[in-house]
Amino acid sequence: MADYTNVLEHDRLKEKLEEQEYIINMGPQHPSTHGVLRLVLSLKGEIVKSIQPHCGYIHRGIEKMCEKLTYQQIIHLTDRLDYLSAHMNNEAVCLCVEKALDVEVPERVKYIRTILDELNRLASHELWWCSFGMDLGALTVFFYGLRDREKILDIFEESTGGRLLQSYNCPGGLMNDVHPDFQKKVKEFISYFRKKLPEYDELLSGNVILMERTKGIGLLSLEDAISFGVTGPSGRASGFACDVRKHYPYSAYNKVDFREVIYTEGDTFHRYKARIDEMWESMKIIEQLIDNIPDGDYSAKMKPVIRLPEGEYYQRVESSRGEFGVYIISDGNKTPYRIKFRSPNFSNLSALNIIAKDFKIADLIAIGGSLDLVIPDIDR
Amino acid sequence: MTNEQLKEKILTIEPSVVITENKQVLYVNIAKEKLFFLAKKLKETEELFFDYLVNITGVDRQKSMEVVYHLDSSKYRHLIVLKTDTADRENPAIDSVCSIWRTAEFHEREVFDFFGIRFNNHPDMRRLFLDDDWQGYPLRKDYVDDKIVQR
Amino acid sequence: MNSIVKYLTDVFRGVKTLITGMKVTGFYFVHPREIVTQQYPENRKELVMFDRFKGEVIMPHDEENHHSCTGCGICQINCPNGSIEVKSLQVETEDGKKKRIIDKHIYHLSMCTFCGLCVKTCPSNALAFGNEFEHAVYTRSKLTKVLNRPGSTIKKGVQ
Amino acid sequence: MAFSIYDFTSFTQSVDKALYSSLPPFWALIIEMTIIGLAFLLFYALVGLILVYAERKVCAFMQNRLGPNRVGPYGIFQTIADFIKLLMKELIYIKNADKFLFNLAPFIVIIASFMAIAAIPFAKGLHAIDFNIGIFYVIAVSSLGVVGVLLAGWSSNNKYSLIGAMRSGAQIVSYELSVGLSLLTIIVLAGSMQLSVIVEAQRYGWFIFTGHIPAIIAFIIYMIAATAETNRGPFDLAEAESELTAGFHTEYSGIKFAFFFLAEYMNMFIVASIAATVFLGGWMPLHLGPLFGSMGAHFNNVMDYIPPFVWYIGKTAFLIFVMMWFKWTFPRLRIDQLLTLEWKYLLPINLVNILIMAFIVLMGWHF
Repeated sequence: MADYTNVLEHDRLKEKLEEQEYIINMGPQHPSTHGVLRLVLSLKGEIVKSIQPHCGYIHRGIEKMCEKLTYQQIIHLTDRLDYLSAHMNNEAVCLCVEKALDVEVPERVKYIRTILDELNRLASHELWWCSFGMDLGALTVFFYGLRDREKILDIFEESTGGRLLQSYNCPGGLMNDVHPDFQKKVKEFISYFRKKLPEYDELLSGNVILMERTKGIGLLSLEDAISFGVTGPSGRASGFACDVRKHYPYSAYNKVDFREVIYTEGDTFHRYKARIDEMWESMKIIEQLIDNIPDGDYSAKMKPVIRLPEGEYYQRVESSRGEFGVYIISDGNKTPYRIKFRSPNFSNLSALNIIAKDFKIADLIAIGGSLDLVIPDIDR
Repeated sequence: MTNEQLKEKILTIEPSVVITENKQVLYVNIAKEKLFFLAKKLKETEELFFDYLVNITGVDRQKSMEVVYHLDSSKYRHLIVLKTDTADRENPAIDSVCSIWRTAEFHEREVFDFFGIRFNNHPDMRRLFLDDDWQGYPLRKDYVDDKIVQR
Repeated sequence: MNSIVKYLTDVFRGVKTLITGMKVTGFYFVHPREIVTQQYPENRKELVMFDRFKGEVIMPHDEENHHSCTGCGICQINCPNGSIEVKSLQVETEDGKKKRIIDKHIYHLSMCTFCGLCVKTCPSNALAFGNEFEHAVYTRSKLTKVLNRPGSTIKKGVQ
Repeated sequence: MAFSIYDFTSFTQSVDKALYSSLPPFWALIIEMTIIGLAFLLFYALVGLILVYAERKVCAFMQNRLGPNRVGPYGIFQTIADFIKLLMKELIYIKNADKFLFNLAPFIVIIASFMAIAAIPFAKGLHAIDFNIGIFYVIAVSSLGVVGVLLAGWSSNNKYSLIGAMRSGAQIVSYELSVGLSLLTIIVLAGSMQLSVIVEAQRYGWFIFTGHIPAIIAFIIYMIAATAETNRGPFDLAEAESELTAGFHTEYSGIKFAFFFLAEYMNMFIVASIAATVFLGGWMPLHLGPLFGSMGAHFNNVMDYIPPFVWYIGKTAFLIFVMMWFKWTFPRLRIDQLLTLEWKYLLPINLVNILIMAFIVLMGWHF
């Protein structure tokens, strides 16, 4: 087994060398792979001829670990998949368990979950904006994004106790009620961020260098986007209407009015634009919900030991990078028989080879930045 | 399309499937020989149009290995779950669906990595996450590793 | 001619976008009040964490050195990664009944992921989250803590 | 003229005379060279330290941060601390690297930037050597640095370094053209390549004012091309840390890295001082032309009391600030865009500009 693959690899490399291609290892320690992703590039001059992703540097076997944990305990592991959309990942597991048990969670929980989802999305997109700027060499961008993200993290910290990894959801509801200041703080943040977001456009979006570097670069056609399962803002920039919030609404998304941001160009700039627009939409969603949080319990009554009825359950949510899915196979025990996380980044990564092929190495960085890959989510 | 219609349609394409239903989702069980044929039909039939492969999951069913495909349609927004069983546990192999949904290339490598299920006609059947010289397939239920800490 | 006009408008439009960007950074350069840096070790005094901040798991004791831990071990069962070990003793109370009391509530901070399940599931509310966040130590063994203080006993009325 | 009180000519000449009268000419020359060398070395180190600190503070303020503030008041000794750290760091030798070239490269880079200072007039009579082809010399010497960069990239035996070096080569070869042509525009106006003559010629108005629009265009082009030549700002493709980790100096550590680092800042200082000298009058105070009559003369008198060295440093510092502002605002260009900018935009504009300037000078339309 082992010998076979090594021979294969060796042959492939030899072939490449004979073709006079320049093979270069990008990662696992590289400033713009945003984690421990290793891409083996073969270059012809500056032009990328093929990309071989090598994953697994941060593989922790979360799916295997989950098979030994109860449903409440699984939640803190889902935080550590896509750590930038921790709340959405938590929610996916909770919704899946609630669906399996036929538990109706209180309205208040649904509202709070949705607001926190969107705050998390804002925080995630802000961080993406920073790192995208940094990938392109605009270093100041990084600090402006982090400055604004800090305010969201403070809101999280006040209510949930965690900044990045909140573990705030639990099957049936929330760990505790939101902080009394929650509404005030969120409203303050929204009015603050409405002033700051145009600044993002002034600084980066309108910049002629950014336009030149991203327009028409890294094209992903609609067919390819669907075929590769590229979801989230990256997929929607190619015209793939894949917003789970819109098409399979969960929590309180059926009560709010928002636009599914869709562009048809499918280049790096529109992936960028889709995320910027999503930030506006997220703010719109939060504004619709924040004043109407109904009173009530913060959690439904749940048994201390949760046993899912035998069967298979699938729940999808829209994380900040695309469709996050949880597939639980239960054999009636208190631990899942098999749990599988459909991670958006994994599918998005699979399309990297065709997106970035025949573009320059600098474009690969921009494309990678616009796909917004989070490596722990790929490796799980 | 409602589940009833879907069921009917799929049965006309391939009468040998076993369809079960569970809370709004159809589970379509198909023999592994027919998998590729049905998958191709599911994507190409105009009324079904399952063009979006959400997820491939490998499951160790103790006696056999199972591969589960979640399929969605970007046009009609209906979801089905396609399941196939590989009776052979020691050396399981089924047909790859790479040529139908290109994202399968990575998902199948993942399944191979964790369960040892080989996919025929896959362009690059290597381990994805683990090292090439890793022994065994860790997500199988009978996988033993003295480094695993028992809870 | 048209192409020359386009060429020149391209140049000017490009320069304009660059100047717009420079305006933003220039604005912050001349507005030092917008600086958000917190000078950490100096601001320790006024640095107040939020009440719910999950810094570490603690066991609150009252003035008479009483806690409310019964030693039931539910936290240990619920902990997903084995950061809590409860060591209990069997003692005989005055009226001759056997009772389980806590001997050592061992908490491995180095393994804790702050999921909050121990605090949430504790039947007698004996555990809480502390706001302490400066956990850096030179030896890892210092991160293993015994949460019940020496000589402490259980509060009256907690079963 | 009031600024004659700040004239260093007599001072330097008297030192020169004293040396030559008391010593044989050979030894006098050696001593003179040593003194000047030491003075420049000191100046070089000082400017390097100040610029690193300034850059950190400028970028910090632009990014809503405080910047260095731990070592000394306002962190002013931070760069010294950094320098000590770099001195003490291990020099890592790369297996299979070309040892000789690998060690040589940082010296080439730093010597190139060091040599360029020689011709820059800091005040009247305060320059090491006053060539009659001063500008030519400065351009020639400062472009030598790219040899060091290329060698560094090649000898490191690192693929990233090689890409960085190749980029840097392509970049400097093309931008050298723009720098040369934009300076040529001013040489047409000044009628001389001697830097002291160019500065003198700006007595009644700096060239950026007297040269009409062509001078302004030349100035802007010079600033862009000079930023590119120093591998800075939006043109830092050779090191492009998000693409090539650190480009040509990926493998360098310790003092050898410090040389590259210092050379970058010195190059920035040199190009800024050339721009200040050629376009903004160097040490020449802001003077109004004869058009303004007696009021202009009064104004000129007041301006003359500000020492020329202050003028020179002020102008240079302003230009350096602008270059930092560029760097901390813009995203990086891609290599083909970099070349497009040069060959499709800067070069044609420059060529037209130089023709216009020649026409203006011929017709005598300039002030």
